[in-house]
Amino acid sequence: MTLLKETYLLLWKDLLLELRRRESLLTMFFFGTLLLFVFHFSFDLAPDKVAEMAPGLLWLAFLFTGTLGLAQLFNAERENHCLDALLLSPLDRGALFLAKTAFNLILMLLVEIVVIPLFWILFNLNSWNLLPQIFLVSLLGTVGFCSLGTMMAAVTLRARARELLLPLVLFPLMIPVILATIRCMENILRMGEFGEALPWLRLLLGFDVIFLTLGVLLFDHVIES
Amino acid sequence: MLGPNGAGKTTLLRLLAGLIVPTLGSIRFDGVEFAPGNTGLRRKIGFLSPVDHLYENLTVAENLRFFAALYLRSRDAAIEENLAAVQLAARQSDYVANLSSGLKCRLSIAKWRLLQPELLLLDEPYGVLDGSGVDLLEDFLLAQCVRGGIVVIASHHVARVLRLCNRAVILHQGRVTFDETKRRPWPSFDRAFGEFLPHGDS
Amino acid sequence: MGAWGFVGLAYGIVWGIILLYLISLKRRYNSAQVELDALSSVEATDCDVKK
Amino acid sequence: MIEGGRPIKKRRGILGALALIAIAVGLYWGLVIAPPDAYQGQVQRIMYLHLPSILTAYLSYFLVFIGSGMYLWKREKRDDILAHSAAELGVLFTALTIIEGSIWGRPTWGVWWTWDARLTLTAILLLIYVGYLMLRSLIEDEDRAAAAAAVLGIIGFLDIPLIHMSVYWWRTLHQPPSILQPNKAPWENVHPSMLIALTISFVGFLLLYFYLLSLRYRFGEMRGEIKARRLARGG
Repeated sequence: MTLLKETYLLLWKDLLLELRRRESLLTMFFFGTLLLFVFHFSFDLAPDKVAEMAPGLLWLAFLFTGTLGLAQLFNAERENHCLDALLLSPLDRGALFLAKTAFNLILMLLVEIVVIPLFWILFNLNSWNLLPQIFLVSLLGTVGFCSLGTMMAAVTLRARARELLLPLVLFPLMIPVILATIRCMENILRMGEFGEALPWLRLLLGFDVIFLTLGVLLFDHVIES
Repeated sequence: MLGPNGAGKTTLLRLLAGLIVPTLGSIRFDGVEFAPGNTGLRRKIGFLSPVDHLYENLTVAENLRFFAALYLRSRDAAIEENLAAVQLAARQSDYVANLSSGLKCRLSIAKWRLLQPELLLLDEPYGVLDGSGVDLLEDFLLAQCVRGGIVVIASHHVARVLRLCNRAVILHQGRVTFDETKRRPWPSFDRAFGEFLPHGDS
Repeated sequence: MGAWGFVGLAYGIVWGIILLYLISLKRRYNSAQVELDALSSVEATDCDVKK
Repeated sequence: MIEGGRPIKKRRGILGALALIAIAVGLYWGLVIAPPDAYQGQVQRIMYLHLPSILTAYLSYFLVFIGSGMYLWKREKRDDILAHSAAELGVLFTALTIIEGSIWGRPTWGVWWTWDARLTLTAILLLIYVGYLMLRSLIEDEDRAAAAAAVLGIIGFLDIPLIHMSVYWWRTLHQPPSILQPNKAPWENVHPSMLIALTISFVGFLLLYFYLLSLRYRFGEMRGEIKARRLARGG
């Protein structure tokens, strides 16, 4: 499948650039941790309330960290009009979409792998055995965020005040993911398994599938110069 | 392609390269219409512009390898050979950011020499090249034509370009005002182009 | 405020806003119309000049 | 390019007149003839505004979706103008829906705003399409703004069912629908003249909507024409 080969090629290029410039990963990681501290000070979290508030706080942190990543997603293409270079090439635009989505996904997952356990420590939660399910839900939510986020980053690419416009356009569309991930995490924390939140999980899966395919189909129209 | 600044040369080149969608009319290449979808056509088109379309933070070799994989889908592209041809073999692992604009232009030449497009569009290529760079570019363009490819150059270096090409098109305020194949002598061209020459040039 | 007060409030605000929008749209419409007529009349004089 | 100026203007005049008549009759019927609701009393009359405006809002978002899809497919300016006009009207009617909802909520629930599923959903729709209009205004290049807006128009519309589901699940899980909240469709056990009032005012809203749409569409066309001519002259 040339689509996947091209996606892999573009992803290799983006990851290599990220290793060289170290621009996005570290800023996103420290911003995520910073948000945890800010939340800790802004909410007087009584121990029992924390388990209930945890999903909301975590997802708020990932939402804003992810938006930072999205705002810089096409920076590499900004120098020397490299976006034109990609548009000139026989590249399938869907591959560009998948590569950029995967790139932001990898950055966010790296942040989440560190921030979630850190959250458990900082807010001294004891349900360590539940982490695998929490990571699964967080993964699904992040896939949804990155696919729709990459679309919106491309849609607002040539707009003025694009850093402000991106969250404004993206967040209302993200509400199904926000609600679904928080509901699933709450159920896991409270009852140790999905139970009641299964319909939410299906909604999350549906969202991911819909907007990944929609992205591949529509990206050609979004990104043309 | 000749014409004063703002005549629309670069816009026309970007249209031919398929970077912009025409609001009226259509662009055909070998009879095939340029639709945003068909990427097959783009393999045949090259665009060398003063904005070098290179990744600053990738090395010289990595840039070529990346574009070779993108265009030719082949792993074993003749990168060393092309770099040697533009005397950049020594700078293989330098970052493009550290290259001078002249060297970047040479790297672009190496890139298109490697990708061998059928149609090569050049936007003011002479701007930053030194003496040997210009010879190198012109040898490459001649080789491209010998190979059966087409070359379109938009430039102000009238003398050089006239010697090289066999057809001249003059653009003025977005309109093609002159389009003839070259012949000796060429009174109609001198008349048409006379008004754009800076005073003192013959 | 009695039930009728709320009904009156709702109807008043809604139809008020719709009216305001209609007026603003009409004004934008007319100014565009004037500008368009001006442009086309200028173009008409251009053609005469060229002829 | 602007074909048949005279007849379209005349037809729009008729449309406007018809809309005025239907609205007047609807108002009279809704406020005078129809009896007050057994449960909610007079306040229920706001429903004759609320339902038509939310339906016209949904109609607008559907038109934005169609206009956007057609624009991406055919790249014709008129589809883009249709999408833009429908979005502007969609935002207007959604804002009205929210205002009606909160005024209706005040006597019924005692608060101007509750996180009731329907109100929340309407507010989210308003945010999405205000974002759509902001996006359009912040991109200078005409064609790029149209393409970007078209994609947002499609994605926004396809997201509505997902948002609808998640907001309703979120709402029912949290606070079971209160007795007073009329989640059952108002026309189930309703006095026939109420039904008539509702349909008349709905027809009035629809006629008004298409009148405004054709006016805004024409304005969009003229603006495009002016820009094209100015470009041609200045070019």
